[in-house]
Amino acid sequence: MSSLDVQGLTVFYGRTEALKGIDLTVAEGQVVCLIGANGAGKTTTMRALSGLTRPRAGAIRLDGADIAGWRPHRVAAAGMLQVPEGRQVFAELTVAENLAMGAWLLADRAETARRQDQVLARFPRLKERLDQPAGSMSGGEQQMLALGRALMGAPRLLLLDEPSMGLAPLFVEEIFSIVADLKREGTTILLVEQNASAALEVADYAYVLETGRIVLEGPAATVAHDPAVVAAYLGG
Amino acid sequence: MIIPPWLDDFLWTYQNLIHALGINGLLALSMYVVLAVGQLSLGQAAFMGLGAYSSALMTLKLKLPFFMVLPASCVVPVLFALAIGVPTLRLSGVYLAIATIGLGEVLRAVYLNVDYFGGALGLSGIPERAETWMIYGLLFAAVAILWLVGRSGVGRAMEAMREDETAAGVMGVNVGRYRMGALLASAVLAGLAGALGAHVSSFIGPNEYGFEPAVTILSYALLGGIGTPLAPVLGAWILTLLPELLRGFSDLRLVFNGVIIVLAVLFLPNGLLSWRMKRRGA
Amino acid sequence: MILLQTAGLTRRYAGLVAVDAVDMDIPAGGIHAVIGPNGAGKTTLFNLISGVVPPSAGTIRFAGSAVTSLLPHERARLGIARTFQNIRVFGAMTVLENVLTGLHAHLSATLPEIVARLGRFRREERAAVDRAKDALALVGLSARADARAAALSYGDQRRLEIARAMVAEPRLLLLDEPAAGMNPAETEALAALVRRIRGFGTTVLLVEHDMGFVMDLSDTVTVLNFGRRIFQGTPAEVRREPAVIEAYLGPKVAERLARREAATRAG
Amino acid sequence: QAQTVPVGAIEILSGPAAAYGIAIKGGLDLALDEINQKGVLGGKKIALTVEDSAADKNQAINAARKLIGRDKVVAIIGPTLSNEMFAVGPVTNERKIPTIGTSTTANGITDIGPYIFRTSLPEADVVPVTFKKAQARGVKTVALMYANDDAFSKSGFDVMKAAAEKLGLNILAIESFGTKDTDFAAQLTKIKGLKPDAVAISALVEPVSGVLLQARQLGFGKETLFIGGNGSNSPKLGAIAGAAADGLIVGSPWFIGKPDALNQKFVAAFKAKYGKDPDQFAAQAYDCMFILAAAIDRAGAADSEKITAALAKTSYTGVMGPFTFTDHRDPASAEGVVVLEMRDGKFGIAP
Amino acid sequence: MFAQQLVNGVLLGATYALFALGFTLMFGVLRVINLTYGFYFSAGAFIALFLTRQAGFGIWAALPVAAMGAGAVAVALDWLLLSRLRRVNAPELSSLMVTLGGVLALYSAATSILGPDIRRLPPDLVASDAFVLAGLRVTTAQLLILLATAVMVGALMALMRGTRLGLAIRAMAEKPDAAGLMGIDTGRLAALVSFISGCLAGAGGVLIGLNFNAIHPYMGEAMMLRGFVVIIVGGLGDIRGALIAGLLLGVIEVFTAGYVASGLKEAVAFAILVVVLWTRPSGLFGRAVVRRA
Ligand SMILES: Nc1ncnc2c1ncn2[C@@H]1O[C@H](COP(=O)(O)OP(=O)(O)OP(=O)(O)O)[C@@H](O)[C@H]1O
Ligand SMILES: Nc1ncnc2c1ncn2[C@@H]1O[C@H](COP(=O)(O)OP(=O)(O)OP(=O)(O)O)[C@@H](O)[C@H]1O
Ligand SMILES: [Mg+2]
Ligand SMILES: [Mg+2]
Repeated sequence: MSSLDVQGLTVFYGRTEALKGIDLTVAEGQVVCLIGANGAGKTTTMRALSGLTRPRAGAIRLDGADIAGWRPHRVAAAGMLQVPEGRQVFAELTVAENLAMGAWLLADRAETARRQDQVLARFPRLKERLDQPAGSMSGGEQQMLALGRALMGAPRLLLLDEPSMGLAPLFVEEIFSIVADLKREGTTILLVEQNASAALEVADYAYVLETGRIVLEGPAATVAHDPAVVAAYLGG
Repeated sequence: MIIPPWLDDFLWTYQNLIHALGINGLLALSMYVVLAVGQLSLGQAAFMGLGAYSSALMTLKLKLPFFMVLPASCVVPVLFALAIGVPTLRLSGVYLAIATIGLGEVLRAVYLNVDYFGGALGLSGIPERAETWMIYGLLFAAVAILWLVGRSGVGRAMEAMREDETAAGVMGVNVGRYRMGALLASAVLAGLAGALGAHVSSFIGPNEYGFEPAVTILSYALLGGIGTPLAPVLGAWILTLLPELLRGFSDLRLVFNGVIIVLAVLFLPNGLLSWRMKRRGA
Repeated sequence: MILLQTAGLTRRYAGLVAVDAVDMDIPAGGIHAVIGPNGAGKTTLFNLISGVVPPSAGTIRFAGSAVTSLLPHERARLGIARTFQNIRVFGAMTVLENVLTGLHAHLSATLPEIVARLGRFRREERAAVDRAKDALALVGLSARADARAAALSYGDQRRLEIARAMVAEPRLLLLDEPAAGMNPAETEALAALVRRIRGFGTTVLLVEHDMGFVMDLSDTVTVLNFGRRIFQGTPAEVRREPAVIEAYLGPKVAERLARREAATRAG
Repeated sequence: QAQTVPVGAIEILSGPAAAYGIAIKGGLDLALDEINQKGVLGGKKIALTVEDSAADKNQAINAARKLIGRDKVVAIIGPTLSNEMFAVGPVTNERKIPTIGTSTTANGITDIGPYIFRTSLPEADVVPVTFKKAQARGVKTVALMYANDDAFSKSGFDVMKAAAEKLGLNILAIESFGTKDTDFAAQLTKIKGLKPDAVAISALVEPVSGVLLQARQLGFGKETLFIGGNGSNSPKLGAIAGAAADGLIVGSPWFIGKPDALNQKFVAAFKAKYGKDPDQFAAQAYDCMFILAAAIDRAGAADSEKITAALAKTSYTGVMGPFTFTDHRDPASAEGVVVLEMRDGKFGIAP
Repeated sequence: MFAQQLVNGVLLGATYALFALGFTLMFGVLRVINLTYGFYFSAGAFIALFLTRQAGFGIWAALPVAAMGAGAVAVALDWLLLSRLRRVNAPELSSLMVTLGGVLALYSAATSILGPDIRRLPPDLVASDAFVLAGLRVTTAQLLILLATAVMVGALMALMRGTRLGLAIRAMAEKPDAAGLMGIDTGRLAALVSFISGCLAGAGGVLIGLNFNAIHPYMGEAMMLRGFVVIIVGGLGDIRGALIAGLLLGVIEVFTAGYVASGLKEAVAFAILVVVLWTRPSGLFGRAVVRRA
């Protein structure tokens, strides 16, 4: 179990300020949901947390240690894994190899095998296609693989950037049930989702991001009933 | 107009350098047009060699006047480009690079082994017919045309191809035709450069058009950048001038030359002139 | 009139059939959807129609003529445009230039005209820029016209793809998961946009997993599973079809769709 | 009035072929040390500017123009390679600057114009001497090998072929390779099958060494005589090829063990200054510097036209032996040519 | 004679393959066009030269030390020239340009420090006489090259296909960012690949220097073109392909020289290789990269 505490996180792309000092907390064992319109800065937040983008200012405390400016592999080693936007599977590696990459930090072979069984049980399609190069999979299949790959790494804190994108309705349900399961197992989760109503249902707490600023936060149930949120993000 | 003697002297001293700057500028552009459509074709040195040899032979053996030789010098490279283009342009990236370098090596062997081309002794006694104004006139024209075309729909299609050929095709870009067009333009520019080069230095040899020159020509465009047609020309100028500017360092000349290149790339990885031109003509 | 017709269209990959003998008739006009589970072959179908991938068997006719062996750019000229599920914008180009490439098939200035900057070239180019700006306004990206495409957020890149594909007002527009990465409010705006595009006389064929979007918008729905067409009909028929519920929708979604339909009819 | 006489040299000082230019520069500098002790034209010092050509045609031309236009040199020594001379010669000749090649042995060099000289004996004068020696040792059949991508080697080969034909030797095979090649097994295997009495090689010393090493590996024994061209006449041959080079014969106007006092003094001075043995390139350059200095003195002024005229009347005895120019500005006599044979890594007079 | 020519061809091909192995790891797998590769080759040879001439090492001691020394050179150069470009996600070809400048400086510096002359390893380092087997002649150095090539091919194939490390290298080559997210320290892994590649080049330099008895600063440079050809015709990153393409190139060159005309050996070799590419656009064993629409 892990907790995340972010203060004054500021990110610039060149001269444009994409994140204007946001504060955000993910308490141990919670699912926290981050919603916002296209271009609000959700992905930027996730990238800054995992070290893919260097923040200009601000503190990121993972279990108390300030990890701002750490390189991604150190962040991952500290137990925080990310399912990046746009899947980012290794196209030239096979499905099995992608999963093995997900378990890079897991030294224990037996544990790796056990996790792989779990992942393949959740996503039977991956099991059928273990030797297919990931790049030739369909969009949804790749999304499953990206998620499965992160699950292989036994994260204590998981950053999910639009995990349900491109998945068929049946699988969207599956994703949210996975999130619920993970939470039960004690994984802390920060979730970015466009399917906001479903996300708010599984989440404990929610933040609303607008052009690089947090404009609203509160318990998920409260946010879900905020009239402005309903109008802007949940689609009347 | 009376040219003051010091200027006359200056011009004589640096005449070859001034010519080389113009000619290498043309070569840089011949690299630029293929890089601009995302092709790593390294046949430029070979095309230059074809232009140089065919023009030199036209002058030496057929005694043709230069105003006929110069345009005709594009013909042979263009024919070669057409012939190799069809099978070769299916290749991409480094595979294409090696296939086109292969052309240069095969031609080198032909120059070396066929007596008509002078063998290892090359062709000497080529009259110096290329004038400075011709070189710079052609260079200016080439930059202007590439600039104007670059800012049109053709330029957009080229850049789109460079980024993603599949998507460009779906937008209606005839990818095959553009590849071929770029190769032909490249052959014309390199052929002209070859002919001009042969007619400013009185001697050409078979080793001037092989692997190393091919890489040098590529490096013009890489150092300068390919955002605009000026960038590769700038790259060519710097790489041509550097060894001359560094003559003072004698032994360590090429060491400094290399170090400067390294620093330039490290701090300007997108080329010395990294801005790109607007791709809209209105 | 039938705009697009596939007969026995098949695409095989080593060891699997991604699209399996699909016969499909898409009438001119209207909005048509293709749905199906992940990996059912929807994107592959689009790849076949747009010419990005050659078929293993079968034929494609478009507006009365066979296009099966045409290259993508030739089909683009005939009026087939598309967006990509895995976004493929030209990242280094500006947003406006991306949209301008969508008009490529419609530019006719020759090289001499371009170099001489003759009147026809200027007129054509000016008109193209105007059209591109209109398209950007329609998708709500006017403010970003001069930004590098790669600097857009995911959802904005998707909008850009749509603008780039529709700017030429093609006869057939293929949208592959246009609503992915958009929230429900944005999806509604997108639905309005697709209706407008239909208004231009463009026939829209779309793939989407957002069932609300599909059911509200489509005139007909084709369902694929394991590369085969398992059903075709109106949204209401699709929602009730047991095979579709079983393979794709799941009971919960089917029920939600039923409630929605009832609500719309009531409201 | 200037206190120095500006003279230029263009040599390959960098890149893969730098060894040649550096050897030449060594010879020039050594000669210059001696010359400048008393100076020319009544005490003026010769100021030698050596420019690098990096074996590149354009850089060689640029260097020549810079020497003439900026440094106002009255004469130029070099450039190193025949190919470079074909490009540089027309430029210096146009400006009427006497230009003396010390290592350019290809055919046609002095045809470039009346200001182009060379002190290196063309292969045409040396090779026949060597081949006669070979014939005297009973050679009747010969295989020829040469580097076909380099003007020097190719000219040398043309001369060898002519010499062999003239002497009535039977040419069994002609094989070529590239100057940068390291593998010659295919050609040698083919030649071995033909069992020639001799194998003559025209190439620079690096590939010649490689050919010899591989020939021994492929089982060529003492029964085959190896004949080298001008390129083989270098102490490097022994250093690289070692015992494999034993028995090779080569004709040369100069060799390190040449017994006359002048040469011995030169060799000793060179060793003292650079810590290594001089080669033929250094020796030729050494003599050339003296020849030029003497011509400047005789000209009576630092004037290119006068120096050119004086050069034509050169009569000088240096480490290479007695030297005069022909009317065509080539070395006049091949009298000094001796045939050397490699023994234990060193050249000595062939028995 | 035919048999001897075949042996000649195989031996020449083995030297090409030996040179190409580290190159295909760096260029083929990592997709970095690193022109300093040729320099590691001469670095290895010079280190061995120093060890054997000055420090009295035998070949078996000098070989691994020289290899590791070249590996260290490779790591240092990677750090100096390429690490920054990787960090800023520079365009692919900028690596080519920076290493082009790098080799220019390195070769020139090496020439002015070490001198331009060709050196050779002590002649008694390995037996220089040839073995005669059924009329065929092969030297110890040549056998060493064959052996080293075989061992390295085997080891590299095992590394790339059979180990986690190989997997991580391939993953990093494709998507460095995503590899970082999996917990891979991409900076260190890149250094490791450089090291391995440098070691392979260094060992190759020693053996080839030994075989051809010629060690000079530019010895690697002279092999670069062939190296490119071999790894590309073999299929980028395919080790087995590099081996086969190397042998093919060697045999074609030798047979052209032996039975057609020695002046045409490069021309014929290149022409055939171009034809190979025409028929197999991704090399003999290369797979076209899947990038789905
Ligand atoms: N590489 C980049 N360079 C410059 N600007 C960028 C870059 N990436 C993102 N931006 C800008 O930063 C802002 C936030 O983008 P971000 O990707 O974080 O949005 P998002 O909330 O994830 O949107 P979406 O829902 O569309 O994924 C946007 O305005 C975007 O244009
Ligand atoms: N190049 C290829 N090589 C191998 N298999 C492929 C290739 N392209 C597609 N496939 C397979 O064909 C099937 C159909 O893929 P397609 O992308 O058409 O599915 P889809 O219906 O678009 O799915 P999604 O809803 O997930 O996007 C998938 O199982 C995919 O793995
Ligand atoms: Mg995002
Ligand atoms: Mg799809």
